[in-house]
Amino acid sequence: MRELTYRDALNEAIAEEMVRDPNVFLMGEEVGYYQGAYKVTRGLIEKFGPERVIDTPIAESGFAGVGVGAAMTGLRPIIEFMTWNFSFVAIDQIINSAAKMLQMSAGQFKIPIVFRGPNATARQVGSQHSHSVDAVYANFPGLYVVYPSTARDAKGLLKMAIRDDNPVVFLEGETLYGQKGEVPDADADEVIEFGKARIAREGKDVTVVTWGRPYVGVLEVAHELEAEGISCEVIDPRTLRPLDHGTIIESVKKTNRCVVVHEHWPYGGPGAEIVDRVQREAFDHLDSPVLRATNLDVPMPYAVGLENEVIVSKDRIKQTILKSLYKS
Amino acid sequence: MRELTYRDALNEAIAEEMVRDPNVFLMGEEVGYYQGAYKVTRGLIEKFGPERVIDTPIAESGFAGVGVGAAMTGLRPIIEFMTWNFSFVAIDQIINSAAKMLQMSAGQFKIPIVFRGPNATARQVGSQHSHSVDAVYANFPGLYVVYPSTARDAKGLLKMAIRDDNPVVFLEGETLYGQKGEVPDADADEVIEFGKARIAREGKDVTVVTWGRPYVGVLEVAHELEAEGISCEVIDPRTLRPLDHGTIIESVKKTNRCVVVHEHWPYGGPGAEIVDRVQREAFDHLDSPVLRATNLDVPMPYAVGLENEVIVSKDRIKQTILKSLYKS
Amino acid sequence: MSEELLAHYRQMQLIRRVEEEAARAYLAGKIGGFLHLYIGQEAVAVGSESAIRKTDWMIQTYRDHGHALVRGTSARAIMAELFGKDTGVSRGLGGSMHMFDAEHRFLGGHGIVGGHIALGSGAAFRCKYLKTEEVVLCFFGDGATPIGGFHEGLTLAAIWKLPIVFVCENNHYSMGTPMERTNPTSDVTLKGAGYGMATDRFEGHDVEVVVERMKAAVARARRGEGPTLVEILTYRFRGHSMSDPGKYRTADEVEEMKRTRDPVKIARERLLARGVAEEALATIDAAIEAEVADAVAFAESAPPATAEQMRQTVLAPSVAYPPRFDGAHAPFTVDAAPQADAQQGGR
Amino acid sequence: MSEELLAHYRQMQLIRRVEEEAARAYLAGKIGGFLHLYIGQEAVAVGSESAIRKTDWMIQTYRDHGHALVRGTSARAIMAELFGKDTGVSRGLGGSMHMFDAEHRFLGGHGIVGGHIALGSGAAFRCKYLKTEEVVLCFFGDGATPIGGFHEGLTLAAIWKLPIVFVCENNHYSMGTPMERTNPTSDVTLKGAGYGMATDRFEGHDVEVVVERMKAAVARARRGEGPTLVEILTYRFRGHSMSDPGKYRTADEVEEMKRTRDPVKIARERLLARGVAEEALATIDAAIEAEVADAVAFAESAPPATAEQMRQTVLAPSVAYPPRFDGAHAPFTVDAAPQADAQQGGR
Ligand SMILES: Cc1ncc(C[n+]2csc(CCOP(=O)(O)OP(=O)(O)O)c2C)c(N)n1
Ligand SMILES: Cc1ncc(C[n+]2csc(CCOP(=O)(O)OP(=O)(O)O)c2C)c(N)n1
Ligand SMILES: [Mg+2]
Ligand SMILES: [Mg+2]
Repeated sequence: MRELTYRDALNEAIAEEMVRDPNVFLMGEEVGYYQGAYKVTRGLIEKFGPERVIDTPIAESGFAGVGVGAAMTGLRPIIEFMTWNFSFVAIDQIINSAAKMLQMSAGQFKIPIVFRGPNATARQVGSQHSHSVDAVYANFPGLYVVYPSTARDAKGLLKMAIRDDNPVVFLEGETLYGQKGEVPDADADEVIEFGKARIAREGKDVTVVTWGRPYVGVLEVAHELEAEGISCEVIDPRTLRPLDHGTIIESVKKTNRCVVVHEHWPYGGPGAEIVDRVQREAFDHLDSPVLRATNLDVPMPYAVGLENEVIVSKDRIKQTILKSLYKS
Repeated sequence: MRELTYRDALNEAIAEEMVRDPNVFLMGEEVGYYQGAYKVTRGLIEKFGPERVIDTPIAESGFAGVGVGAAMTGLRPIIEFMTWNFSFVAIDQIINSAAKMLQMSAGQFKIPIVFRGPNATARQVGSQHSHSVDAVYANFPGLYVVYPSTARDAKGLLKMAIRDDNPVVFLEGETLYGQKGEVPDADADEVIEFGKARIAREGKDVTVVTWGRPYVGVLEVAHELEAEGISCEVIDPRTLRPLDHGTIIESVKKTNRCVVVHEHWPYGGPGAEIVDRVQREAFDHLDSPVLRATNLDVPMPYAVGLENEVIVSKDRIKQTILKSLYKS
Repeated sequence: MSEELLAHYRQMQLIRRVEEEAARAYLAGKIGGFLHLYIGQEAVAVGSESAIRKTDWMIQTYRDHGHALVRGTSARAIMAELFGKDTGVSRGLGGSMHMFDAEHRFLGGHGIVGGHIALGSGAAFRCKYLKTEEVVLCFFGDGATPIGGFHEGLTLAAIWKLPIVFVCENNHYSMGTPMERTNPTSDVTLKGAGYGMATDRFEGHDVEVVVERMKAAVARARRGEGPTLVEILTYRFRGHSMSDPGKYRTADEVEEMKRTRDPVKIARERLLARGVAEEALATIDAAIEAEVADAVAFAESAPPATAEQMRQTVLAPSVAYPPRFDGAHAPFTVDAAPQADAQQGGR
Repeated sequence: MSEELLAHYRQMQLIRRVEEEAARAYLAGKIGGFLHLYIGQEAVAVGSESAIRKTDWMIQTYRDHGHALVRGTSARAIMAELFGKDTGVSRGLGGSMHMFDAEHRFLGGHGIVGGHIALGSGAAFRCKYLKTEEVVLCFFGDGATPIGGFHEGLTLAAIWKLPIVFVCENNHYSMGTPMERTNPTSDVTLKGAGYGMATDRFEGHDVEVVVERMKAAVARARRGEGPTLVEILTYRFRGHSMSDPGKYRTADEVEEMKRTRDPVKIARERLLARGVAEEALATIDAAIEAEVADAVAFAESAPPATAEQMRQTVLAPSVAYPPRFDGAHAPFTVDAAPQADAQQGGR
């Protein structure tokens, strides 16, 4: 296997699927001539031409809606939001058009569309540009919500998203783009199914569920804790809707403890949903309450020192794990 | 005390606060000459004139933004969404302008604004018109999210919302408008603080937390279960953000069981958040897992029979309570 | 000429009678939710359909019974939908506001004002992308022009020169609010210049006028010359929906409009003037009565919408992870177990 | 006449030098996140400020340093904000994109394209509601005109005849995309007709032209005649933000614009032509150098933004339920306990 960045893995997934199916096209702000604001779409306009790699004006609601209309009539759009922060002006199209269409039309109109782009804090870009939107979108039936944490998952899940016949909210960690990881060769054509969590590290003392950027920190903490004699099982759900709680619950039945870590405000969302399911399905197995390590519950400040306080840190992760083990 | 409908209680709250403070104004579609799509604003344009009761075009993002701009500069707008379903085209203004402004400006610009309107299923209005938006908005710091279940709370909480200096997402149960309840006289000027749950019914066997329309069903079920020798303590959080989990946890420490009931999809949201806090704070007191009774996880269908299946029913509430008591 | 007008008369009369019966059924409690009638505006849908091909596309707001009918949806399928039945055009899942008919290239039936306009542009994008010769007609009300979705939908269609005609059915009111309080100008087509878009504007009570004028706009789209913004002045004879008391306009105003601008009446009188016999019209009317009565009977006796269909349409089956329906969270089945066909990695 | 131009020169030069130093600090890692420079467009902000009163209001996008400076925010407060310091104009919480200055009636600094336009209309609504004589200037880029927020903000201001001037700073690019690929027409003011709105359109490199033309639009607003849509043609000499490699335009194009349309240079040459002495300008320049150096030193040594301020501004204190900050959910304090002053039922 090769090493690729998360960014290039995504780029490959798009390119391969565009070769595979001429009905797949890509649309968004600066995705073409500018090569993508975050360079995920680098080189694609040269490969596929401006008919299939389409620069849009700043009109997220408009081009998200264009994507849905194109999907209703047989195309397979990939809609890039320059960042997910800007999806709030288009959210009605995602929720009321994309997610509802199949049901409202009794199955007549499928919406094979991928909405994708960078998610969560980019660092010091302030409160309007630092959202993690997983809690918002995971709430809605009719959508898949996917959030890869590694380059390999990024590629395999994006290929799945493009091939799937349903609307997919595809969240890319903005600070993960430069992370490198092993990715199978292109001819392996690896497609990763939705709804299957991945055990990133086996362990026996505590189950830690995490996704997105904190995935990196959790693995580091797990490594550090190993030296202290604490063995963490790390699980990455990969898709937040549907949520493969089965894998999580099996793990908790073994470890008897669970910590959920996410780069997001604490209230509700997939974090709380995981807690809900774990305490319900593994109630008799839990030796301590399920805990969460999250961002602080404040709009994101600009100053770097404060931002570091707000974002879920390795230290916060570690303390929360220790607390779950009654070791702090 | 008088009996008033939930609708008229809201109407009184607005009228009284508009008398009290000339900077309070009301804006929305059909709020004036048409007397309100759901008649909550009946008579107000006659009382306060078209300068303070303002009919808008269909431009939710625009008039929500106008409200925020007016609030920044010293007015106190009440923005009506004809229903909360239509807030999705305006959500960026609520999240990125209203909720962030105070923080971004380091406290220089307060946003004393109330966004209000009917929420949740109206009956047979289909998938685009049947949202309960509590899970979405409760996620965001910088907002209050308020959801009264009775006429008295509707009035007292709305008066609080209008007087508060922060943006308030005020959710009114669309099918609660006609419900009657006791409301103190106007000169009592009752204002109900945010963040204080109300114990609607005392009991000792199980704590049932609920808000919005299911509140009515839960009280009926509690009454029925009493005959079967089961005593339910019913708690209405009244504000979902902040959430008065203290009152809930005290109750659970007494009853040792907890069920959360809400008219909303199951994934995440205040429902899961309550579960999270209860299992964390009352872990050693729980005799069974915290359970939830919710709507089914599907877009709302039109046909009445299916809609009845989807919406959380009295039967589902009852079965869930029994399950929590290991009686089913 | 009379031949075509006869056909149009037939369609307009069918729309009207279907909706009158729907209103009756609504009052009898057999139809629920919102019911927005198109009565008074029939010439717009009928004339527009006549200007396009069956392979073209249409998309509309919640006021969609007429548009579905002209596209080819049967009165039975519409009435059954309103009754919430499994034989409805959206199998009882959509209801009045969400009629969808893929076979007849009717893209629905949408409830969020302005929300479907960009969808229309998207369908037109697809026609251009696939180099078909098809065009899209996208309808909306006067009340939709202030919302962002209108602006963005038109802007994108204009930039990309998409084959679409935007039809503003200006019936002078959005719910209870007259146009002059919700629009900065009384002429919607003044917006055309800002989009660099061709425009047209005319009264739409005479179906023959609608056909002619719409043909010009459709031809422009088909020639690849881009979208047209057409404003058609019309009037709804009923309330916004069944619950609208209609106090915002006088009975005189409505009566005057019915007297002078009823598209069904105008077509009928013209046919008679052109020498079509009363009996010919009576025959048509009788056939329509039978069709409508049959539709109601069909809807009454049809089986109700099914939970199975509801569950199967939350997510398309090609990648079939059964979604969770356990509102009570019990019994709790692991929802991530993939079905056999999903093992292949998605189609 | 020279007196006023001198003052304008001074302001434009100050904006430029503040931003040049900010760019340097950014490259040195002392400023983070996004930094969008206004260099090349200074005449617009300076000329516009000169056309209004201190009691009027201004609102702008993320490209906001120049606008804050002309309103009256000190170079120190701006530089400290960029450095994330407690003495910054937004106390280090806002950063480059979110400068706010209530004292100087500067309504910020907004990051969502189009999002602040309706806010400007809202401030104008307030001026009308309170019957003040104040007006609002609302700035945005050429890239903002396709978005719904633009359309709705302008529509509402037009219907209600609000005292506001909408200023489109057309610098020909939105990020890497030239205007002709994102707008259906190259002339933004063509949209005015659709809003029934007065318009004006001119080149904005000459600050004296900006002052005169803006005065007309402001006077219209102040007279209660409603909003004007003004398009000012301008150019940014730097990239969209610090991370923009700028490959979408040629070096020649940028050099040519700098040579012929640099507002600072134009003002300087005009002053010299009007007989102002080189030394007088040198004195001004030196004072600006000192001011900028002082601002940087001030920012460097200022105390960092504080967690206390951050926590206190999640919710306004009048109804002070301390919000939860327990990201780790531990230690867990009951967040609903009202503080003493909240007991009174909210002010
Ligand atoms: C975004 C949004 N806001 C509000 C509504 C509620 N609503 C439904 S129809 C309507 C009036 C629309 O009027 P118009 O566009 O003129 O169409 P008409 O009903 O006259 O056909 C309103 C306000 C909605 N459906 N969507
Ligand atoms: C809704 C939204 N979409 C995308 C962005 C990302 N973005 C920031 S600035 C910008 C370009 C804006 O160009 P223009 O309006 O011309 O202003 P200029 O930068 O030229 O001053 C884009 C796409 C955003 N901030 N908001
Ligand atoms: Mg209308
Ligand atoms: Mg620009």
